[in-house]
Amino acid sequence: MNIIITISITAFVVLYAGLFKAKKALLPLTVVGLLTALGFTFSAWNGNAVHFGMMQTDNFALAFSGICIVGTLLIFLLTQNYFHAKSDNIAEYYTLILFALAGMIMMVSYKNMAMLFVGLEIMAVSLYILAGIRKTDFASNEASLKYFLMGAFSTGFLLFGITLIYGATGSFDLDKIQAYLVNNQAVSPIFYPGVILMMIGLSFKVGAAPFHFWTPDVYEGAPSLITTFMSTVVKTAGFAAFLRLFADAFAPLHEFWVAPLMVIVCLTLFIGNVTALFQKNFKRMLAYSSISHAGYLLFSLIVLTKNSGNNVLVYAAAYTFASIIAFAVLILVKQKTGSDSFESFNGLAKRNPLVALCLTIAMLSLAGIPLTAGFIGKYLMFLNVMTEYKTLLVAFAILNALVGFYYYFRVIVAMWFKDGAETELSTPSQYKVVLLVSVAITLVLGIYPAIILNLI
Amino acid sequence: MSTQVFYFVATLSIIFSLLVIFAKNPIHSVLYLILTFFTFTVHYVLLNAQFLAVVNFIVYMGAIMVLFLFVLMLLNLNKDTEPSKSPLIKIVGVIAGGCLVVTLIGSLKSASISSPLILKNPGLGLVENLGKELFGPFLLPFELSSLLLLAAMVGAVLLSKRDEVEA
Amino acid sequence: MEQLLLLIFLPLAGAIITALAGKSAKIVSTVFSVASLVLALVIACNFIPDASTQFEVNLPWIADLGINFHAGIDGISLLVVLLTNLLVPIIILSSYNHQYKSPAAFYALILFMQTGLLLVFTALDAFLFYIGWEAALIPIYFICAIWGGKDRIRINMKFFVYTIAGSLFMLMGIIYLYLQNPAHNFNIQAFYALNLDSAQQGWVFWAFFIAFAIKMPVFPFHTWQPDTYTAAPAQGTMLLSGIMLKMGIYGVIRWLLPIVPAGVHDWGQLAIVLSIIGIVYASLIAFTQKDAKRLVAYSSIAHVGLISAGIFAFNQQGMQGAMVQMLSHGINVVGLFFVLDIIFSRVKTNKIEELGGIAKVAPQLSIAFLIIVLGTVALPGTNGFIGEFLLLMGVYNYGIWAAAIAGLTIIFGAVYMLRMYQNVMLGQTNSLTITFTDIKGTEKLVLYTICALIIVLGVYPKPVLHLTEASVQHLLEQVNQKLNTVN
Amino acid sequence: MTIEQLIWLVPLLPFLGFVINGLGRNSLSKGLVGIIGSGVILASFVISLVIFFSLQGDTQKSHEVLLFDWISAGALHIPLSFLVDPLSAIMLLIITGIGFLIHLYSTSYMHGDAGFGKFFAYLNLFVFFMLLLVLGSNYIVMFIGWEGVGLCSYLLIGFWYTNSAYASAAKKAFVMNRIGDLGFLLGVFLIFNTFGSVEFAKVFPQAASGSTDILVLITILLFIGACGKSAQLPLFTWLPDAMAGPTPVSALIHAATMVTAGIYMIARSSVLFDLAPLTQHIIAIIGAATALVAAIIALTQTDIKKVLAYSTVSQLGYMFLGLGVGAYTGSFFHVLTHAFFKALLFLGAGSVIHAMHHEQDMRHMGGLRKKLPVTFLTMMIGTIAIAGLPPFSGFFSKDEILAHAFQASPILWGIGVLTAFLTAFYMFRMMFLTFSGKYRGTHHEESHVHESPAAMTLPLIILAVLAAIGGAINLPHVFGGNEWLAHWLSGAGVAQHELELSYSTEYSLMAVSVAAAVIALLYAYTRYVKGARVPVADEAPRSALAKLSYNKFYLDEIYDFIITKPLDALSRFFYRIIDNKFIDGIVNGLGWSTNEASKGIRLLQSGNVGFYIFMMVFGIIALLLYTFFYI
Amino acid sequence: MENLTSQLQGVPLNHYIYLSAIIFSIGVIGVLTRRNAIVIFMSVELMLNAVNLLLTAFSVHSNDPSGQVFVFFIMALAAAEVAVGLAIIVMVYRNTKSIDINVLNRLKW
Repeated sequence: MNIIITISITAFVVLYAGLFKAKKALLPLTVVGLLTALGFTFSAWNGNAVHFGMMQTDNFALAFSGICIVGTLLIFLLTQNYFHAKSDNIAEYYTLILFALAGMIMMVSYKNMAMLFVGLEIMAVSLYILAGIRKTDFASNEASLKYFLMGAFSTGFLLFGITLIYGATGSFDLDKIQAYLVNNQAVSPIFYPGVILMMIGLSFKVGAAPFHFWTPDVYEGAPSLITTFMSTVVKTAGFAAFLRLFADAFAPLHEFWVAPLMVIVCLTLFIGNVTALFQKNFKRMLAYSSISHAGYLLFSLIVLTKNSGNNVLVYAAAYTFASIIAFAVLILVKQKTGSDSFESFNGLAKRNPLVALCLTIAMLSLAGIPLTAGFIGKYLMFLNVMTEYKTLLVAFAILNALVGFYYYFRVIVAMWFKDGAETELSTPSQYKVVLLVSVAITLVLGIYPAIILNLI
Repeated sequence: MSTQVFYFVATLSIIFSLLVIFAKNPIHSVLYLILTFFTFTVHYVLLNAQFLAVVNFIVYMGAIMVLFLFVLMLLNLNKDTEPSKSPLIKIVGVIAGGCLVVTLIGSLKSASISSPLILKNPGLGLVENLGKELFGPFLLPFELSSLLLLAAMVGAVLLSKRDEVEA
Repeated sequence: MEQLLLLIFLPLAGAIITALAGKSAKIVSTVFSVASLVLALVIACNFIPDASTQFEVNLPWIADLGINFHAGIDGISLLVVLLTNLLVPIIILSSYNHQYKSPAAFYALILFMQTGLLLVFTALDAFLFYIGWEAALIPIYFICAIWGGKDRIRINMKFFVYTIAGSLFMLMGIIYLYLQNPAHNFNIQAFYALNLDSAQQGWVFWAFFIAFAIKMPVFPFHTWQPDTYTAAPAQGTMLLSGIMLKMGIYGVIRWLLPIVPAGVHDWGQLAIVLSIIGIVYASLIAFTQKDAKRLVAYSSIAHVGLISAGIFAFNQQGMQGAMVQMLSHGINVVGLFFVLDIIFSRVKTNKIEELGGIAKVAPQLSIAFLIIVLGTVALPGTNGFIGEFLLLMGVYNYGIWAAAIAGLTIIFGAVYMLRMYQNVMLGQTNSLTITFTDIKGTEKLVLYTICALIIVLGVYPKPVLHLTEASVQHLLEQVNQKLNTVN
Repeated sequence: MTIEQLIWLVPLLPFLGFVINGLGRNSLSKGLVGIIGSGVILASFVISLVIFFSLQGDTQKSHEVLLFDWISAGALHIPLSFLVDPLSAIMLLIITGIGFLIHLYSTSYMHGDAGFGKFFAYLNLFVFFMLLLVLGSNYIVMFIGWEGVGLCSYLLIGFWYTNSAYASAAKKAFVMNRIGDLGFLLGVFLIFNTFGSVEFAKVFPQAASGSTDILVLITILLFIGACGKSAQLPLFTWLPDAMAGPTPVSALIHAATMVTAGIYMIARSSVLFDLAPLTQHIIAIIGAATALVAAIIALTQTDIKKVLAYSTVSQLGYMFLGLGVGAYTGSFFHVLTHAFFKALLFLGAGSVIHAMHHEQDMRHMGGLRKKLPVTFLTMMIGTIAIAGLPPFSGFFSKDEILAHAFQASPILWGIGVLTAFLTAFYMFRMMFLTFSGKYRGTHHEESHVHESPAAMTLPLIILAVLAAIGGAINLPHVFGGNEWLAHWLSGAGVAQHELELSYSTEYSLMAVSVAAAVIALLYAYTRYVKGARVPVADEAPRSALAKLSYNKFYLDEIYDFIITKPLDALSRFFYRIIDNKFIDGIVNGLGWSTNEASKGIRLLQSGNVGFYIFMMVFGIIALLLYTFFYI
Repeated sequence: MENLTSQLQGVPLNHYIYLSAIIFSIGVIGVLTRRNAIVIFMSVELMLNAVNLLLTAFSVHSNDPSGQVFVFFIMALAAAEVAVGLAIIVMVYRNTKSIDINVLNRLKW
């Protein structure tokens, strides 16, 4: 509860600070606010408090909140020199990001579908705007409108699903829904379409095929920093919401919804990986790769174990920090070369070996190479599914992972093995901090994941 | 008499909503939409959800639809010149929608809830009742909706205002 | 136990220091690799040659997932550990006549790879094994792709994805075993004790075998290998052929045979057939290769085919032969590639037909090369003979026709190796080779060390055989016992 | 000093010679190299003599000396150990004795060569391996020597490696030997599998317990090994090519010692072969065929060393014929006598070549008798010996084989006699072409022809004496002899088969063979001395048989056509089609098709929101249908 | 009001579901067939209203006011969405002089 309040207040303060043209104070304010929120996250640990019957800050919620906050914090650090050059309305951007974060905190800790809905929409509305903040940039416009139209459309399905479930159970409360499922031998038939429709709505939010179409276009068109936010923190929150609903409330119906979920997972893996293969643009490739990661993340729902939540947490953490590195470097490269194609990475290792090393580690993590966090994440996902011996699924995922190596390595190849222009990137100090922190987290989680394995 | 009203209004809803999506001129669409929403208001009244009926009337028909009209006028789109999709796509769209209807209804058909609606508590949809609910259990989402609205506000201003720096 | 940890992590420490060493990376890495060799020798001296696992380390690592840092050394591991720690200094020394760009990275990667290899060879925890397996792959990928030759990016990508494809399926197998294991850990002993039915074992067999077969490589999983060897820098090729392919062989011995004996029983036949096809097939292809490096690459496939066949023949001779041959092949193939590297660094070509007459201008090189070639063609008195003799005997015990066909390797090997030797070293010098200078400095040191090893191991292989005998015997007994209980 | 204490010195000394000469090949003076090289062999010879005589006086005829455990794996234990028994003792004498003579000869013959030190190092190494071969107490140690001599043969044939034809000949020799070696190795495996050991002392006593089928298989495999090493059909073509090496090498390796290793091995394993009658038949037939074919080829050769090479093949065929008909002692006897006279002939030929400044074609010689009297005389003795004229050594050994052959099968005997006839003819042809008539080279060259120095003629003389009187060591009963060799070898377990022919039959057989030789001699004399015929050049028309003979039955071409070419073609096919196109094609095809799929699937992302929503709706419909109507 | 409520009696709940489903689908069809962003957006509103109606019906059926409260939230969302959506559309229109969604096709593949 404190977390949301802190974040909201920070948002307001930042907004007002913007009114008074206190540009320099914005980032410190935000960082202080987020750190405070993070502090509340820690202090609430193991508290398992229920707020107004609407929010439950159990460890699951807190862990995901923590990741979202840390991720957002890092992204804020990346704003150095990013917005300033383009616009006056930095305070508004900060505010919107913070609003979105507040929405996400609701998404990870909701206990009532009304909270889910409101949180989701706070986040979504903020993102529609953020995607379009490059007002004169056609790509940004296009991303914003596409995201908005499709988002609103998919919200309809989500709502329809919620309605049906409400119709069947008479409540929006997750505990009551679960109790209904547990207690009633004959579940009302309208419950089932409700589950499927909610699955569709949430799949859209996390960008799972065949509801992924917005992802590449929006990720590519949106400003890179916003893309970073969308593809990391937002995605994580989406999964937390997904998981909270399906792994918790709908768990008794697992046998019913696992079949369509499998279809979604397989499609997502396949389309994400295979399409990413042919991309020329690093950013767009990351978009497709985020689709494929959605596929792996959904593994945790295919077989529900007591570790499902934690597995998602580990995977999401790995994915978040690796992606932040990737986007941070992308922003730097784009600032220098004006392009986000693979070619603009050529010879980066010669000019900026440390940046290249960071990006390499990030790519290895995304690809799932041992000793990086990404491997532990993938491993947990595979392990999860293997507990029910779904070997064919794992084999399919492995084949897809192989495709993944190809495109993740393309940027490594470009950086290390190709010659490019001899211009050195200027790496602002905050970027250095972000890169180092993220690399450290990636490696520590890869080498000694024990610290995160039993959080939830 | 009792159920006929419902079916009559329902038919009107469907007809108007069809007109919304098939009207050539966007302005007509908006007007039909207003009519559709009006039928919904009637539904709410039939369901004894007076508060919703009022809100629907004011918010949707009043505010939202006017906003739509404003924008359409602002952008000067009140003509039949709107580019339309090729007939093929339209047909496919309609078929797809039809399929969705069939599928949705098919999935819901197995519903055994054919029990008629019986209003157990006549005061259910009254402001008093809803207010207790809204400021009771649903206080938190209600408060947090303010964030939603604020975000929308900030965003709308941000996006529609002409940016000096960029310009 | 401290010794083993030191053994594993000394190269890693070396890698880090080397990476920071800048210009003096060459020396620093040499010092660390030699120190590792000394340490390995100390361990070998303290090793009691029985079947037990010694220097065991078992530290909790990721306790929640049942993953421990569990490593130890028995005779079989010690052999490959020695090989690794012997070859790495040799390989580093062999690079002395190269001026690689960014040497710090180059040598650091070699040492990093050494740690990965040592993990693979000492791991007693399947997860640790897998980690080492991949940890060895990344550095070699970079070594080959940064310092490699023409078309290196595509070739190495293929190599990387190909090998990792196998290993991911192996990971699947490992997870499967983990889940089957009631204790829910990756302990190798627990895996040994599993009672899987033969269908399950069949699946696990394939999950592991493909990974190992790709690594070795066994026909028909070999097509990455000639390209990669050809395109890699000389030291990369040596690492790949000298040590890395032993990972596959070691994996078969340590993980495949004892865990799924019934799977081996059902499918080993096919593995032998593939191996034997590989011997003849690769040998035949080697006949007409124009590039010496590629020729040696194919010969390596043939040799490894024999090792694989010997292991799957599953008897003491075949197994011991595999042990000796792992060592011998490592030494010989490194020697061969080093000679080719010397030639390449002098005349910038490895095309057989462009060379000739080098023996006249570089007699010392020609003698060293001849000894290495003889070792490779398994002349009695060289290390290659001990291995191939035992392997062929092992295969023979499996089936006389198998041995007769596998034995073709000693004929074919002589044909292509001597053909290469003749065309490269003998005959008249040409305009290219007339200015060839004989070996000197570290080249001499490395080549003479290799030649000495070839002959010493050929004449007195007893220490090696003695080292592994108890472990091999124990392994065989263990597997046979398990096989009897399954049937 | 007991045998056990001495024996290891015998191989060690040559090895030391190899090491010293090898390391000091560039620093030591030629004289010193020669002294070391020859000296170590002489020392070995002396020790061998000591061993031989102490063995003679010993009641225990077989001594095993363990050096160390070499290989052990499971039930397999292979010690590096030596076996000294009458058979190996006598081989030691031949190897070191003849070896020493040839070393001595080489000090002079190779004096002008730049690779003098290397040459002696190789020769010493060869002697070392050869000693290892005969001393090994088991098949594997024997195999070390077996392959080791192959290596030395390779090195020495390719001694002048800058000539790529020579290098190819060396490679050919090695590879063909390897073919045999595979058979040998498989045979050894089978022995181990059957008898549980590869030690002679453990295998032979159990031989009778093995089933005949297995014994036949074992012996055939071993025989394949012998075929390679001892140049029998179909693996003999390397031996004539091996003449590319320096002539002393031809004498030592390709006449006296290495090529007889096959016979030695079979004699050593005679217990096994005796129990495998089928193998014996095969050996006899192949031996006879080789003898005949090689003799026919020898008829028309013009290169003096080639004639001797084919003669060697032919004589080896003879020996195998003997082995095949059970005349182990006879064959071994022939090994001895052949070592004397063939070494002599080769060294003589070397002397001629030396004198002719490395001219080997007999068509350019002639009339050398006066220029090279010692060479002529000694070579004549050798020729008479090989032709089988009494009382020279070849007569006795050849007739013992022929007698056994007759006992086994008159046809084999007939082939033997025919071969004997041909042998006598081509040998005398060679002698006459070389030494009689007029010199056929230029006058200038003629003036440079002179007799070789003493270091070369001395070995000739010694060998000539041995060739003349060597027959005495196994004088048959029919001449009142006591068959000393047979008795001696029986101490080594070499199977003995008494002749069951009457003396009169033996006499008449001898008469036939002697008559054949004499007729051949006379015919050669009339043809080449009286008729002064000189062989024609290659292009000139010949009869079909002569052509066949001159072109060695086209065997090299046939091998090239049926083995080398197809294998090379197969190699290219495997490489280009199977490996690159098919297997790698599948691997690359997977990548390619993924890439193509990527190209195709990304088109779904058309950029059109309407389309996206369409796809979403389709997805929703499909998912609902799948969920509610499929399952 | 009292007599209106009495008329409610008797309409089967199923029919509300069907009606909502139909209106919802009509909204979907609108989204599918139109190119004008504003009309598409209106179709989305149609979908939301269908949901609202259904929620109310369920709320009445189960005699639980929370459903109607939820409708309230949806309306709030609708308002917010309309504000943002129209702002976006206006912004796009400024740049492209069109609100045809087919113009938005630079980001693809």
